[in-house]
Amino acid sequence: MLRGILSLLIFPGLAFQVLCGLIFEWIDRKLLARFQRRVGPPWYQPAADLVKLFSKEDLMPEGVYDLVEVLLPLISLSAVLTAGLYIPIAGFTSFSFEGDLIVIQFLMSVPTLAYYLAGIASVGIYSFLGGGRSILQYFSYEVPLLIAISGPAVMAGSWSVAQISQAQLGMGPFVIFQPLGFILAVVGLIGKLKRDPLDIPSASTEVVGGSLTEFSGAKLGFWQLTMNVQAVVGIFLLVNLYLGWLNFTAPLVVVGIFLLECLLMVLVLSGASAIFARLRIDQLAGLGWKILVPLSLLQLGFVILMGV
Amino acid sequence: MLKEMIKKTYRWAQKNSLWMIHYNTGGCNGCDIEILDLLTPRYDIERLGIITKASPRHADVLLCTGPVTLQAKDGLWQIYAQMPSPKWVVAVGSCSTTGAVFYGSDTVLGGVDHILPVDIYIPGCPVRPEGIIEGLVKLRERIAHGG
Amino acid sequence: MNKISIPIGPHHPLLKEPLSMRIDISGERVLGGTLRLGYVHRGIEKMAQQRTYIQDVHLIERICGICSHVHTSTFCLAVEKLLEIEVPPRGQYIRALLCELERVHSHLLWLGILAKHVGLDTVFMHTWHDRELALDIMEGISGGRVSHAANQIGGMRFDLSPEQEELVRLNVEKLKSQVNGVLDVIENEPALRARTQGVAPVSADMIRAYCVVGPVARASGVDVDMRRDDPWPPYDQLDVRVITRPEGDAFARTLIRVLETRESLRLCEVLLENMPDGPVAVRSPRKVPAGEVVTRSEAPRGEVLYYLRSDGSDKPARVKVRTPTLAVLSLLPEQLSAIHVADIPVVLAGIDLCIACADR
Amino acid sequence: MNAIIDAVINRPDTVAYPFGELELPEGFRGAIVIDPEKCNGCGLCVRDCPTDGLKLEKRSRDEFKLIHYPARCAYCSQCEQSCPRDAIGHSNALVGATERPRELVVVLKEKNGSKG
Repeated sequence: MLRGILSLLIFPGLAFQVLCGLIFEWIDRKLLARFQRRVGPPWYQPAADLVKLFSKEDLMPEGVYDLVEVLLPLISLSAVLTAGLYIPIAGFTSFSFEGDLIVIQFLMSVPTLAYYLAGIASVGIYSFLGGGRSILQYFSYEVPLLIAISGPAVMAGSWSVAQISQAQLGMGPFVIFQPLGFILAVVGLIGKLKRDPLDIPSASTEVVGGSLTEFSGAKLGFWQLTMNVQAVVGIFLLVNLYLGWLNFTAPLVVVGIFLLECLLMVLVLSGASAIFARLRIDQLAGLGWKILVPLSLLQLGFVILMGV
Repeated sequence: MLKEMIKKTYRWAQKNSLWMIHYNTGGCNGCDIEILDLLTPRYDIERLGIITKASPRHADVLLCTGPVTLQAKDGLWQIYAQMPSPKWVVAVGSCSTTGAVFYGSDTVLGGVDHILPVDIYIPGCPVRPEGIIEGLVKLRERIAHGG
Repeated sequence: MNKISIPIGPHHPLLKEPLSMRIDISGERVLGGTLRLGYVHRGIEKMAQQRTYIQDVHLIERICGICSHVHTSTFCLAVEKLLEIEVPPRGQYIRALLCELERVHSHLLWLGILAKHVGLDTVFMHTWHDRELALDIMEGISGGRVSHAANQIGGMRFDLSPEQEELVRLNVEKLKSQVNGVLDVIENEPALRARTQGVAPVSADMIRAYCVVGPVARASGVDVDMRRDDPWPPYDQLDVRVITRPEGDAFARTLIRVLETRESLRLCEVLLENMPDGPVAVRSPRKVPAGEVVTRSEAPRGEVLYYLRSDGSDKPARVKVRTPTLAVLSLLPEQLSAIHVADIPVVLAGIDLCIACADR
Repeated sequence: MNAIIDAVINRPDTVAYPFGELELPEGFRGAIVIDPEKCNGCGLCVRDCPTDGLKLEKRSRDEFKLIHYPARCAYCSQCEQSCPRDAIGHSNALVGATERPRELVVVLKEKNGSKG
């Protein structure tokens, strides 16, 4: 019982994931700054941002559904935190069952839906636009992402993340067999996180702040936290699904490799946001359905053929 | 005791994470491009934790440039009203401090302090980015001391 | 689908200056838009009539912070024509040098803004990083990064010492090599091309109908450039290549600005090479004889026109400024139809708004 | 892409201020200073000032007070140009930010008849 509560609250639950979220955000911002010839923020920056948001006044324009606006960030935060529980961290698994990959996928989609609802429930016109765009974007990246991450599952013969990462001990990292699937999954993750090249729902020059335009204070803080934790969970998930690690017995080496792989993922994400421009929504839909879906199907077919 | 500590933490966070929003109340672009310049490599203001935000509801500090024209007055007030407190206003440039070269015009009200309570004034025409940074550092000190 | 109208401005992250637009959209399509101007109206033309010519130079410098030098140059030129005095050659060359450097700075600024609007923050940072060098050169000449206060009636205020001249020459060379890298990136960036190509094309007839000038007109194949068509010295001694493109879309406007930046850098070198010796200014009387005059010159955004009437006192009787942005703004509602919402930033960036110029 | 790799290899190109020294270029037009020896209170700078930033309170030839308001100044160096005796000019110092602009009043020269 105590152990359960501890693992919910501290590791791999709330505290650990929030901490990781803040650290990853700082690394990401620092890297991006370096790409742009800047110095970048100090290490405590994400924490300061968060604390400041909680210290601020909570303003809400007239006419919004108060309860909905309060609940949405909380629901999405808890959804991603729950998703994080099922993912093994450096081989350490606290909760796992057959089929948790599907549950994680579902839970990871909750913030997007909540984001959409937040836009609809808000009174601002930009929020409304941003919400609509988020759902459009969701349809573009979600299908290739789902198909792509079913690749490792098929290969390992299991729908449990822990089992999949175990299977790689014997077979080697799946990214070797499925480079295409890995790239597609990264694209999907960027879309999920609404990060730079796919930040269509929150593009500041087009729709100001997206759905979150009218949010302020603690609610915005919760949204920010959701995004951070979602990034952590997504990175952990992809590391587990694709990168795996070789069979080392020393736990420290395993943790080291795991961290290294996570940093690599952050590098990939910030590199992508530094290099690529934002797409138009019709270009994204075209890309998603005309290129990414066929590619992911191709990859899945390849995996199935290999298994036969 | 605990309350004091929370207050202190909050002040530390507010000081280190100033999200700014910039509104041109009728200026000549000179200060505006210098503010944009702050984001760029040479003056990289993200070192101080300052980033620009698109929506006034996310912002903590309002940077005003230019004298307040009759038309821009309402917009300025609206933006200020939309910002959640605690919030600060910085008048960048001589124009937004006093009206400077546009004194005596029929369509210019004068400095930003005709409309809003201003915390820091930065004179200069246009202000060098270093000057703006100096003003923002002053603002940070003021916040740290509970301003 | 229902029609929604979204307000853009007076405050919007797209706009560094206040401008109010109401854009009707249906889903992600833009149906049309209306404009409202005047947020930056400071009454400069009226104020200029109440002040002396010497004070007006500084007032007019603050019409616009980006193209401040070309405004004062044109104004001083008008006064000099009325006074019938001639600026010494060295003064003319330094004046033109600052004009060209200003064009480089303005175009780089614009390219950065465009990149920012389409989400290429890295290109924005790198372009603005290189722009700093152009600002450094101008600061080395005049002591001001943005407002130079370098013009006075009758010539220039600042002379270049031989060391300064050498420094400027070195820096222009450095700027050229740096800028070329960034410009190559912008020219060949596939993402930028995908976002700008074919967006809101404007035909040459439309340009002529709306009297649009500057890079926007040249991007649609209209061959106008005041540096060649109505040159003031020393532009009449320079061989200014006017660059035009036939397409008229946002990508053509990008290319025009890229190529013009290169051309301006070349002109800077030519000006530095042929810099004559001698004084930079002549003394001018405070009172200007009665008469009226029109001067034109090519600002980074197009033709700037000054009409000046004097009644013989030390204050002008009428100053009328025609800036390029006002004409381009009238073209904006035409462009804001049948495009995507995501194209609004591209269109807005493409015409290179300078509201401070337009409203005055 | 190449530019990014370049940026990663090279050090960031950021000025040290505010964590380090403030470096201002030569010829920067900063705060207005005056050479009190040369100034005789003729008021030509006040006449040409475009911003109402200078004020001369003159009672007689030997009794005047020249005041500068940095918050109104446009830093255009017109006063420097107008001065026939090269008494007024720009220093190389940044005018500091302040919380109370009304206090930004600099008395450049005060001359009372008795003191000479």
